[in-house]
Amino acid sequence: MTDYNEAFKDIPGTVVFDATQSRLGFHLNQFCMSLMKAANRAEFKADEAAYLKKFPMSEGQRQAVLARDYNRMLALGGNIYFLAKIGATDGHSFQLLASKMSSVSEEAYRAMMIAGGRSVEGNRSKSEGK
Amino acid sequence: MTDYNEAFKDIPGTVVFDATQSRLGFHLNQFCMSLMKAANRAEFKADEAAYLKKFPMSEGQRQAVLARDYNRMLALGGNIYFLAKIGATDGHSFQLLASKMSSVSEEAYRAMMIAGGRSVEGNRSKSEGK
Amino acid sequence: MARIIAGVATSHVPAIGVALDQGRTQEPYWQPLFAGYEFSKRWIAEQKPDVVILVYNDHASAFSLELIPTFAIGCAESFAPADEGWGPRQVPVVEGHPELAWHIAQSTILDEFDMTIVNRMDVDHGLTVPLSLMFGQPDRWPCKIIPLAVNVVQYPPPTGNRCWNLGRAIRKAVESFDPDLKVMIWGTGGMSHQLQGPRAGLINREFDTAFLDGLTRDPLALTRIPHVDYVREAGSEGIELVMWLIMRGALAADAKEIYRFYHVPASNTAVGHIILENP
Amino acid sequence: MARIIAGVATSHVPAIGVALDQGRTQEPYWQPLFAGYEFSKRWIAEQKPDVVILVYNDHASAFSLELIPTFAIGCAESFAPADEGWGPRQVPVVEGHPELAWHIAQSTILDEFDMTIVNRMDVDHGLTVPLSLMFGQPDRWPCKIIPLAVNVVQYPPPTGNRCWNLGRAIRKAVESFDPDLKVMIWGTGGMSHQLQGPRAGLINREFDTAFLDGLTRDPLALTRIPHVDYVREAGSEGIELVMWLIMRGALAADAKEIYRFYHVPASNTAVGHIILENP
Ligand SMILES: [Fe+3]
Ligand SMILES: [Fe+3]
Repeated sequence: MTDYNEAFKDIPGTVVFDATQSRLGFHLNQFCMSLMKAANRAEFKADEAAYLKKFPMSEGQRQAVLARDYNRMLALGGNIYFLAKIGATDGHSFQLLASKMSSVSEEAYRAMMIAGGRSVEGNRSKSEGK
Repeated sequence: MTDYNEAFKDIPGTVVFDATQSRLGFHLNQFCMSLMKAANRAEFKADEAAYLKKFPMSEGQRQAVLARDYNRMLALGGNIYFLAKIGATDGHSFQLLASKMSSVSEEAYRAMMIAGGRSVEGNRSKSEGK
Repeated sequence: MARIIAGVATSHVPAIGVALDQGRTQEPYWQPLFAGYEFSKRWIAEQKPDVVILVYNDHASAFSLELIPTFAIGCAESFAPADEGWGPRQVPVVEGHPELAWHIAQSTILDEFDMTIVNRMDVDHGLTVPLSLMFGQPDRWPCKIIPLAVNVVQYPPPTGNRCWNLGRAIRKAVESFDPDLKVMIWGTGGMSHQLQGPRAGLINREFDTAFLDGLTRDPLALTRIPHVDYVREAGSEGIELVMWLIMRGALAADAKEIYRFYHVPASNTAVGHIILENP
Repeated sequence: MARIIAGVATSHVPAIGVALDQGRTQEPYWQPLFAGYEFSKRWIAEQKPDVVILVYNDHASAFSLELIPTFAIGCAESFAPADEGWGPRQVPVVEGHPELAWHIAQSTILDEFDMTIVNRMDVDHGLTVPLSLMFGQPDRWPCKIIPLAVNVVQYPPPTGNRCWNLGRAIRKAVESFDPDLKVMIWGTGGMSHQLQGPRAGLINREFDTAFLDGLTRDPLALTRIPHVDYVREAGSEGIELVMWLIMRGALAADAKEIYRFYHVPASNTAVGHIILENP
């Protein structure tokens, strides 16, 4: 079972949402769920910092949300399907989020996808990537 | 599978809470769940008929609740653990409910229990009971 | 390595909680019942478990008909006593063991049990009455508790065989958890009782005794009892006994009975209680 | 007797729903994708299924981290489209088939699958996008739908083998349902895609093609793919492919591939689609 969890850690650029991440990100993800209601989205947009205070998450998690630093949010226990609700609230496409997380422009990301997407070659294993 | 469900029907004086009962009693049981909140209990007690109108149950179910006819509520899809919340709201013990359902006085019921409970002899099967 | 040191089974009648909470344990009606747990309270004070995996069923408290999990494991930090219609019991909040609970969830899912993971849940008398019976009335429960809620309200409940196998999978999960913890598993509910309809008040001492005997003598035979036999022989709420098989399945084949108690009635119910120690 | 006439698998990318709902299906970016479903729309209009068992995953819409069922079967009369953060999709309400859904729930639980029964649930793009792809934009969906939500968000998801066996149990359940219904089962999600982190945008045409081939050639081999291989080869969200194995497990061993479509990209995703008919 330790083996089960460890195996994923060899995969580059990927956070697997296991028990550790889920426990770490519980309140961050609950905040994201709250954005499924239009009234909450409006309240969040009106004063993001104040809204975030309503959820017992860490200061680091709050900062990551304010900065829309999705990779940081992932590292701090956010799950992408929950985090996507922040993107939706911002009116951002999933492609824009994906381009941010992979540190390229949205155009470059779109072009990569149209050209067939990111290749798995060199992306299977951390050792292979080096 | 039909056999699975049919087998229970041979047991006298017993309603098994299967899919059929669950579908029939959904809103009746949801009404009962609402009584888990003190504010709702108060509202129900203040005007029972008006409170029951808030739930899309059948008129027969509403009448059975108003009459505290537990056997009728069971027949109409109520589940005893849900119905017990009506008893709790009334401040009635489970033994009082049980005595009502088995049509004896609470004292007689209590005495039966102290004497070892209702015997299974003659109560296993509808055919045996006759 | 964590290990399961013992299994405990006990009925979880709500009226027992009321009697305790209202200080009526010495009344003639209740005194024999609580006397039956005196040994157990001393025993568990000596055993000092770190964690109890507490198998119980929710009685339309946390789960309505909107959502009915067959097996739900509580992975939260804590669980509050539920308001079952007369206000929550004034007992301590239940502290969970998220690390072990998540470990069991993961291990059993990979062993192909289709668990529901729960991170917010109130716990009703099914869970808190056994705690009161075994631990009395402390300010704080003396160990961590992992709630494992089993559906026995909506038909069909899991089969006895499935419960047994879940117990086995739980044992495997516990034994693959690194920290050196003393773990107990409790099965609650039962024994014979019927709370509904004209047959309410049914008690079957013979069935109950055979079931208690079977737990040590031939537990596998118990796993083959069909649901209809529980209802017929042990009353409609006697079906709760399938939960005892999860407890038993988690113990060694040669677990030893060290204590047994049987009493009729507590309110509508035959109270059964057994302690089995792993070798 | 009810019978499963065919299985359909398709990706369920949210952007496809947006393109449809905004009338952008003829744009150069989207046209090839929707063209790939033209055959399927004609085919299903001829097939006229009475019920579709729609295997999908909820994307943090109906289920938060408070409660995570491994397998949840929707037994309600109807299911409303969820608000996923930009308002609910303007598509018809999904009408359920409570009789068959409850029958499947009961049958699979007695076959020792630990189902969660759900009677109130909103359904997100995972369920509604496949409906749009197969049925277009009618005022009312032309058949009843039984949602079967599978956890693939919180690790661990069910194993491929477990999904396959659930499919088999569903087939047995359907075939023991008396009314003479034409039932389809759909598996949705996939194919290769990764929505998160620096590796976002991963696509693996080779893996996807082998998976599509395997569905007819050697589906049992697919059931042995470990989770880590899905994530490594098909991206973190490629794990959704385990749901296709429920679909495949519900079909006959010699089910025949009658249509296949593969297209990259739809937003971040490789869209795969296959139709398998039972003999
Ligand atoms: Fe109980
Ligand atoms: Fe998806």
